[in-house]
Amino acid sequence: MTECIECGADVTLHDDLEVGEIVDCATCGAELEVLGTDPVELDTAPELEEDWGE
Amino acid sequence: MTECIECGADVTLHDDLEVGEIVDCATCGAELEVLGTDPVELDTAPELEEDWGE
Amino acid sequence: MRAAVVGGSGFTGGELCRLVDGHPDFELVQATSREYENKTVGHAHPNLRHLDLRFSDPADLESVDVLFAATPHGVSMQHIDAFQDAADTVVDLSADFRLPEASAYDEYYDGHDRPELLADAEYALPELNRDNLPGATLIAAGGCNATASILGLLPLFEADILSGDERVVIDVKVGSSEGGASGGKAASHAERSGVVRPYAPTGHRHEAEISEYLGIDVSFTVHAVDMIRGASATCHVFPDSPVSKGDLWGAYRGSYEDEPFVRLASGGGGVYRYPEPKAVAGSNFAEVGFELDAANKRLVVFSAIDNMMKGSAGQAVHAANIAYGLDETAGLEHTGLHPVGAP
Amino acid sequence: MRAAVVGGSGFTGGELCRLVDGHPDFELVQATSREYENKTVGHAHPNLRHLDLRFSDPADLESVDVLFAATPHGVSMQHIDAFQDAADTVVDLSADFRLPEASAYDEYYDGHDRPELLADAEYALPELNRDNLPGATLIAAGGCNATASILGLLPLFEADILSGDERVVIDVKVGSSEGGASGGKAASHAERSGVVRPYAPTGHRHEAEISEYLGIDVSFTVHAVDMIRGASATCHVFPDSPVSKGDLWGAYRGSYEDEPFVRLASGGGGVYRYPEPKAVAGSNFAEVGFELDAANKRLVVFSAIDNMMKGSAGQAVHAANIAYGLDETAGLEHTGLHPVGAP
Amino acid sequence: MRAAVVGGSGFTGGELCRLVDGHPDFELVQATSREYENKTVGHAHPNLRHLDLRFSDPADLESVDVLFAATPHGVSMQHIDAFQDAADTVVDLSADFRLPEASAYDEYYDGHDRPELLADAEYALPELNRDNLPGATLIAAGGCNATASILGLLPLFEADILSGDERVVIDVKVGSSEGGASGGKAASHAERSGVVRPYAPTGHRHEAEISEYLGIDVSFTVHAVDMIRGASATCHVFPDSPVSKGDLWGAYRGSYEDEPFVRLASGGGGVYRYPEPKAVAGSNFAEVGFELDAANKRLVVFSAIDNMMKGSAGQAVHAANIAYGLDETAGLEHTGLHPVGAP
Amino acid sequence: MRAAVVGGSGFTGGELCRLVDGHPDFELVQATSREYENKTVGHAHPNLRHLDLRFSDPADLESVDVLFAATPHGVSMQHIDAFQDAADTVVDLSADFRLPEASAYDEYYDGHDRPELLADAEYALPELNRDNLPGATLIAAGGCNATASILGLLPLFEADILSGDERVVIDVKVGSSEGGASGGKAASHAERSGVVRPYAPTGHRHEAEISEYLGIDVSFTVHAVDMIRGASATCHVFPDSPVSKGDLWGAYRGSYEDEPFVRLASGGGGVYRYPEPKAVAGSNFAEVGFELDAANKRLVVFSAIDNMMKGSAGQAVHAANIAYGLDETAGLEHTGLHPVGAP
Ligand SMILES: NC(=O)c1ccc[n+]([C@@H]2O[C@H](COP(=O)([O-])OP(=O)(O)OC[C@H]3O[C@@H](n4cnc5c(N)ncnc54)[C@H](OP(=O)(O)O)[C@@H]3O)[C@@H](O)[C@H]2O)c1
Ligand SMILES: NC(=O)c1ccc[n+]([C@@H]2O[C@H](COP(=O)([O-])OP(=O)(O)OC[C@H]3O[C@@H](n4cnc5c(N)ncnc54)[C@H](OP(=O)(O)O)[C@@H]3O)[C@@H](O)[C@H]2O)c1
Ligand SMILES: NC(=O)c1ccc[n+]([C@@H]2O[C@H](COP(=O)([O-])OP(=O)(O)OC[C@H]3O[C@@H](n4cnc5c(N)ncnc54)[C@H](OP(=O)(O)O)[C@@H]3O)[C@@H](O)[C@H]2O)c1
Ligand SMILES: NC(=O)c1ccc[n+]([C@@H]2O[C@H](COP(=O)([O-])OP(=O)(O)OC[C@H]3O[C@@H](n4cnc5c(N)ncnc54)[C@H](OP(=O)(O)O)[C@@H]3O)[C@@H](O)[C@H]2O)c1
Ligand SMILES: [Zn+2]
Ligand SMILES: [Zn+2]
Repeated sequence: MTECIECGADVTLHDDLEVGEIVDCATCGAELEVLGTDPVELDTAPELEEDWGE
Repeated sequence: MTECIECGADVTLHDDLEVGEIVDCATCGAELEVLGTDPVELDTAPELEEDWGE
Repeated sequence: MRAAVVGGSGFTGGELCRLVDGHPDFELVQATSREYENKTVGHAHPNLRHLDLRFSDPADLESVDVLFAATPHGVSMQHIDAFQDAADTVVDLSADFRLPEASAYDEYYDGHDRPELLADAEYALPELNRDNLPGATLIAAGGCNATASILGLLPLFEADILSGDERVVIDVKVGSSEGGASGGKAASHAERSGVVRPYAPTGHRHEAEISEYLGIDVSFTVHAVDMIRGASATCHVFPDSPVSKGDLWGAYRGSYEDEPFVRLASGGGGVYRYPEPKAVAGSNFAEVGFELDAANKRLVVFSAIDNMMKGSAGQAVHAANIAYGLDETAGLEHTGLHPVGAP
Repeated sequence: MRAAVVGGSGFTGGELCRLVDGHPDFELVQATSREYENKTVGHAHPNLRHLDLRFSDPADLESVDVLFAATPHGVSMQHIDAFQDAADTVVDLSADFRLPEASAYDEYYDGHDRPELLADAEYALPELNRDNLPGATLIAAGGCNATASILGLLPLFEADILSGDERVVIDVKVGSSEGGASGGKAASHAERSGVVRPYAPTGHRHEAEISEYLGIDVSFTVHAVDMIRGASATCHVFPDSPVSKGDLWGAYRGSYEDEPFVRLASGGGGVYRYPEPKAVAGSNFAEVGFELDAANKRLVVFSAIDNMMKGSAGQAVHAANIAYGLDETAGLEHTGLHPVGAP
Repeated sequence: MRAAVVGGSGFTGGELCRLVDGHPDFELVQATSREYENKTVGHAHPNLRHLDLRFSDPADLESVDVLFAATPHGVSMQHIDAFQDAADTVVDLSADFRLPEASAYDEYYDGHDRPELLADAEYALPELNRDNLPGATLIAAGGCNATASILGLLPLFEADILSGDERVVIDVKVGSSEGGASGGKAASHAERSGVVRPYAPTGHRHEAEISEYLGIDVSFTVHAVDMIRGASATCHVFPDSPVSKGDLWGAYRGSYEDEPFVRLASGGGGVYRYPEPKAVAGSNFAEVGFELDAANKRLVVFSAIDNMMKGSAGQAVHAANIAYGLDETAGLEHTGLHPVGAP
Repeated sequence: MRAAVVGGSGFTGGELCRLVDGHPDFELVQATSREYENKTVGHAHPNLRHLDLRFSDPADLESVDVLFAATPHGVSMQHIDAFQDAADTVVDLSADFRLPEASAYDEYYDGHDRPELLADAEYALPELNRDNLPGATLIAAGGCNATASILGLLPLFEADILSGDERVVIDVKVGSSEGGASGGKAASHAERSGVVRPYAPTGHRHEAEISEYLGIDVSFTVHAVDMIRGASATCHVFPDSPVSKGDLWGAYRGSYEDEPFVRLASGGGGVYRYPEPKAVAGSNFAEVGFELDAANKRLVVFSAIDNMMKGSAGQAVHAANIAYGLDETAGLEHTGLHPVGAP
């Protein structure tokens, strides 16, 4: 269990987590990059700014 | 003016037509490949079978 | 020329008001409604808010050149004398004058009040009956589902691919404007949205028109689908002798190449390969196309129209143009939109 | 437990029949309709064709444990004695018992017949009033637009980000089922499809509930859009002091983390980033989320529910579960569908 | 029992995740996606945001009891060994194991990689093949259009009204979820909304299934219409000998009276008289009904399903229930909604 | 006059082709597309199947009088020299020349390649900038959401009801054609149907135009809803001093009474009481209306346009008409349809 740095909720992570993987927070949906695994350290992933058109 | 080999309608073509170009017939929509330009010769283009899903 | 629309507050009546108002040779002098008497036309039809005209009572008809009647079945046959007193030419959008024989009204409708007038009436569909329209004074616009069906099958008869004894299944899909402005529970948005609803499984009245004008009995089924405008007829045809794609192209080009309001669409590439209502919505075009199913000795013919236009008001104006010797496309130039939703 | 649905042929009544029938602890013993008396429930609600139950007259109420009333405003206050004679617990879906003060009925409705009962009634929304529901015998399910709005704003009050003096604009978009089964011209498929139609520009009655339960006056505007189920409230909020995203997450997680029927959706990736009715349609979930507009010192809060469920029938069953000490989610397990259209 | 969904990010895969998660006897232990690996299932399917599960790579299959494969045609035949290593029972939703003869794959598809396994596979449709499902270890869920068509016609064969030599036209209308989650220009909202679009005029692959399981060649045409879920088949049938309505009721009641997921709807009153997708959307029900067109010696049979449920994921779970001897309706209790839009 | 459309295969480009083709003073001599080079215009736009024109490469521009550029943001600023070499007048539909200050492009977009040209450009919206359009050679059509918003608020500034310091919330609802023809997962029919989806909760780029041309900062939020064409802006306005309905009518009639393409709709009877996209779909009309919420010291202003017309292609043609001294309404006579769906 690790805290999401965006919303503070607990993020469930799988066992074989690797540095560099991107996971999303189940509460806020933020994309989180795994910076370290022992202890687990997460940072906001550089978001691909998706253009929803206009 | 050339006849479409699919539907027989006249196909208007541009002046600088080149061999290998693909044009569509305005009447039947068939994709036509330019085989020769003098005289103009057209053949059905090998159609990309598009899967509309199921 | 002066024109009036009886039943101007209804769906097809609103379209007639719009078309007449935008027509280079017609002037809209009257639109009737009992329910909305004295209200502006824009009250019922928001797209016509800029029109400076109020609905009047159908009992007080102005004297005009052409009167379009867009009233429910039965009204025109009852008021035809008043209509003909008021106008030189009457174009009726109901079924009241579509069939030449009174007996057909006994069989498919509730009889006819004025059978002696049936012989005077001309069926409006120009692709079928253009030659008889010039000078006509009583014109009956075709039913929308019948129009779609006839336009799809006509070339097969003209090219002798069908003779009238064959088996033909017509599976029609229509939008909600076909039911007119009056509503009802089944027509509510919540109940009618997103449907594929068999609404006339068998015995639809338009069978009479198809049978009359093509000389063939058809197996006819109509489904309501989620669009407002549009009628799409899929005709499954089993000809007695094999036909080739070339035969079919010959037939359809032969019948429609010079028609100003018919476009052929049969395969080809892109998103819109076959006729569909979206491609003609808002316009007076019909799209017609076909495909060959050699394995089943079947032709599939697709035909799509906007029921408010080619299927009623547009067909009526087209026929009036021919009756008066005007340019056929006058007032009917709008080509439809792209992209467009469920128009 | 035995349950009855008065107004069972209507839209929310049909949902109540469905939910009660599928509930592990309830048994549906009666559904009333005057119009469809003796017809099967499936006649009105095709999804319930397999139910072996016929509508009966609301004048002949069975003795039950819980009676759900899904009748138009005014009916419950008139028949409340009969309802309470027939049932231990009455859950009313109309506005008749939502507001504690008779004066509010004078202002927003046409007065109240039985003001003395208002004090007995509990507002059903568990996220707001869970503590008072156990043992309640008269429960008033909230209005659908009020429910969406209150769920969006509540955490801001619970976390003292709003105090009640601030300016709040609520721009609501709703589907056609909100209008009930009765129809009318504006509700017809042809007129109602594809709209963004301001239907209550100002002065909507649900302002009374929001004001009562949150203690704030709101600028409230409701638009009809092209969906059948769903109410979506966009609250534009201007707090007096600056707040951070962290404050907001704290507030919303604080209020809703343990709520079984509230999901947070605020940004993130994919197609569904913020609350929207499609994501909750058919379920009793509410989705709530927010975004910060620092440049304009504004918060935008989004809240989406299915008006047939969290906005009426689902909320009613949820409250009944709590009133009887049952599992809160009993009978409300359906999570909604994906993909789904305009459900 | 432990269950995995391969292709869990797709449309039918999402439905399988939902059904498995809500199933009393199954536990969802894995959902695969290459594109969304490590993302929560709720990222792709907003209705499943509450699930605490992330997509994993299909190359790392967990050991489970039952594996549902919801992958495009060709994937299962390629990975079948891995699937069978991971699971006792494989339920495949693609066409890969639907047809017993390799030659049919040569004719309708691009051949088959593992023809020797075809004999092991059972077609999932319980109404057709219930007896062979208990204990089955390789189950092939039927195609959605084929399922609708077969359910419509099956009683006519079981009651010897059809023998297989007759002419049958099947005119199908389907929603956009049939195309899966992948999209493309023709599938965009702007191009796909409001259509009646012939998308498979002739030669649709599902002809193979119908022909295989009913023993009749059919004239098959599929139209895309404006709904998301739903497949509706209208079968125009010309039997050799006259039949009565009584014969038909006998046939349809005989085949379906005891079926938990088939409802008959043939006439009657109200808004929903015949089968339509709205009435079954979100549920595993099929509706089947018919009408007699004596004048044309025709039967019209209507059949409606939700392609995501009875037409794929629901049928798969139903078959798995039977394979394992569970209650047939376990996990499939949701009855659909009313009102509902284009779900 | 000869006209070319660069980006002719896109959504606004298709509308420009249609409008130019139907324009009495323009002749469509070129439409470009790289993807569809050599294909007929009807391949991309089925409503233009009757046009005898093929797409050509944008690198080979014909010499014309007026060139309409309907390309994505950034393309025109890059190719402006080529455009101006080919044409006397360039009308650009992208954002590239809408804002007079280069700094605004740094803030809201990705900077500007040709800032020196910004001073030459005129904003196309005639209701705002008519006086500067005659003779203009570089014209920038406004953004669709900005156009709707500006048209709603402009009279309040012209009548000094607003000065620019007030709080204004703009809640916009738009159709799917706003996203252009390119598609993507969120734009698929299955995901995009029936939505009320917050797609730009805060920070939408059109804020820059509104701020530039009205001199006010606005709180702007955009929702995607289920229509194809249409943008509807609801402006919640809190003026410093009380205003009366008479003041408002004075302001709106003052600004728009003589405008050929603005209709006022504020209350009244019938189905269509306030502005809504359906009432203007397919036409170049804007509808504007308002309501007073005295209790909350609020005005609610509604504004509705067709984003393909008044919001882009129609506005561009309107401005070109003025630039060339033609009749303002030339080529823009179509008044829209009734009934109409989600057009
Ligand atoms: N909708 C279609 O797609 C379509 C296609 C082809 C043909 N048609 C035919 O066109 C006709 C009109 O259809 P619609 O869909 O436009 O119907 P509608 O929307 O219901 O309109 C009917 C109009 O007739 C008027 N009316 C009714 N009874 C009348 C009476 N006794 N005397 C005078 N006016 C009367 C109504 O106005 P007041 O009651 O206010 O007077 C209304 O304006 C029908 O015959 C229909 O079969 C319709
Ligand atoms: N629709 C929503 O989204 C929603 C949301 C929240 C709350 N509500 C509230 O829920 C209530 C029901 O709404 P609805 O949308 O379901 O309405 P509806 O579809 O119009 O149904 C009303 C039901 O009440 C019955 N009814 C009407 N008058 C009655 C009377 N005098 N005595 C007994 N039964 C009567 C009707 O059946 P018969 O006439 O056949 O007896 C019908 O079954 C309303 O108070 C509404 O405000 C609705
Ligand atoms: N849609 C219907 O109505 C329907 C009805 C009956 C049957 N079916 C059948 O059900 C199957 C799935 O259809 P759908 O509509 O759900 O399709 P879909 O939405 O396109 O989903 C396909 C799924 O398969 C995965 N996938 C694709 N290629 C794969 C590969 N090589 N290995 C592993 N996973 C792969 C995809 O995820 P990743 O690419 O991320 O791994 C995705 O999760 C098809 O065979 C279809 O014919 C569909
Ligand atoms: N859609 C609206 O409601 C709306 C409203 C107001 C303003 N606008 C603006 O209008 C412009 C067009 O929008 P749209 O919705 O019509 O977009 P669209 O449907 O995506 O069409 C874009 C067109 O530009 C062409 N194109 C793309 N890149 C090009 C390049 N580098 N050089 C030449 N041609 C190129 C494309 O064709 P090929 O790639 O085949 O060449 C296509 O024809 C955009 O700037 C948009 O912001 C749109
Ligand atoms: Zn988080
Ligand atoms: Zn051709």
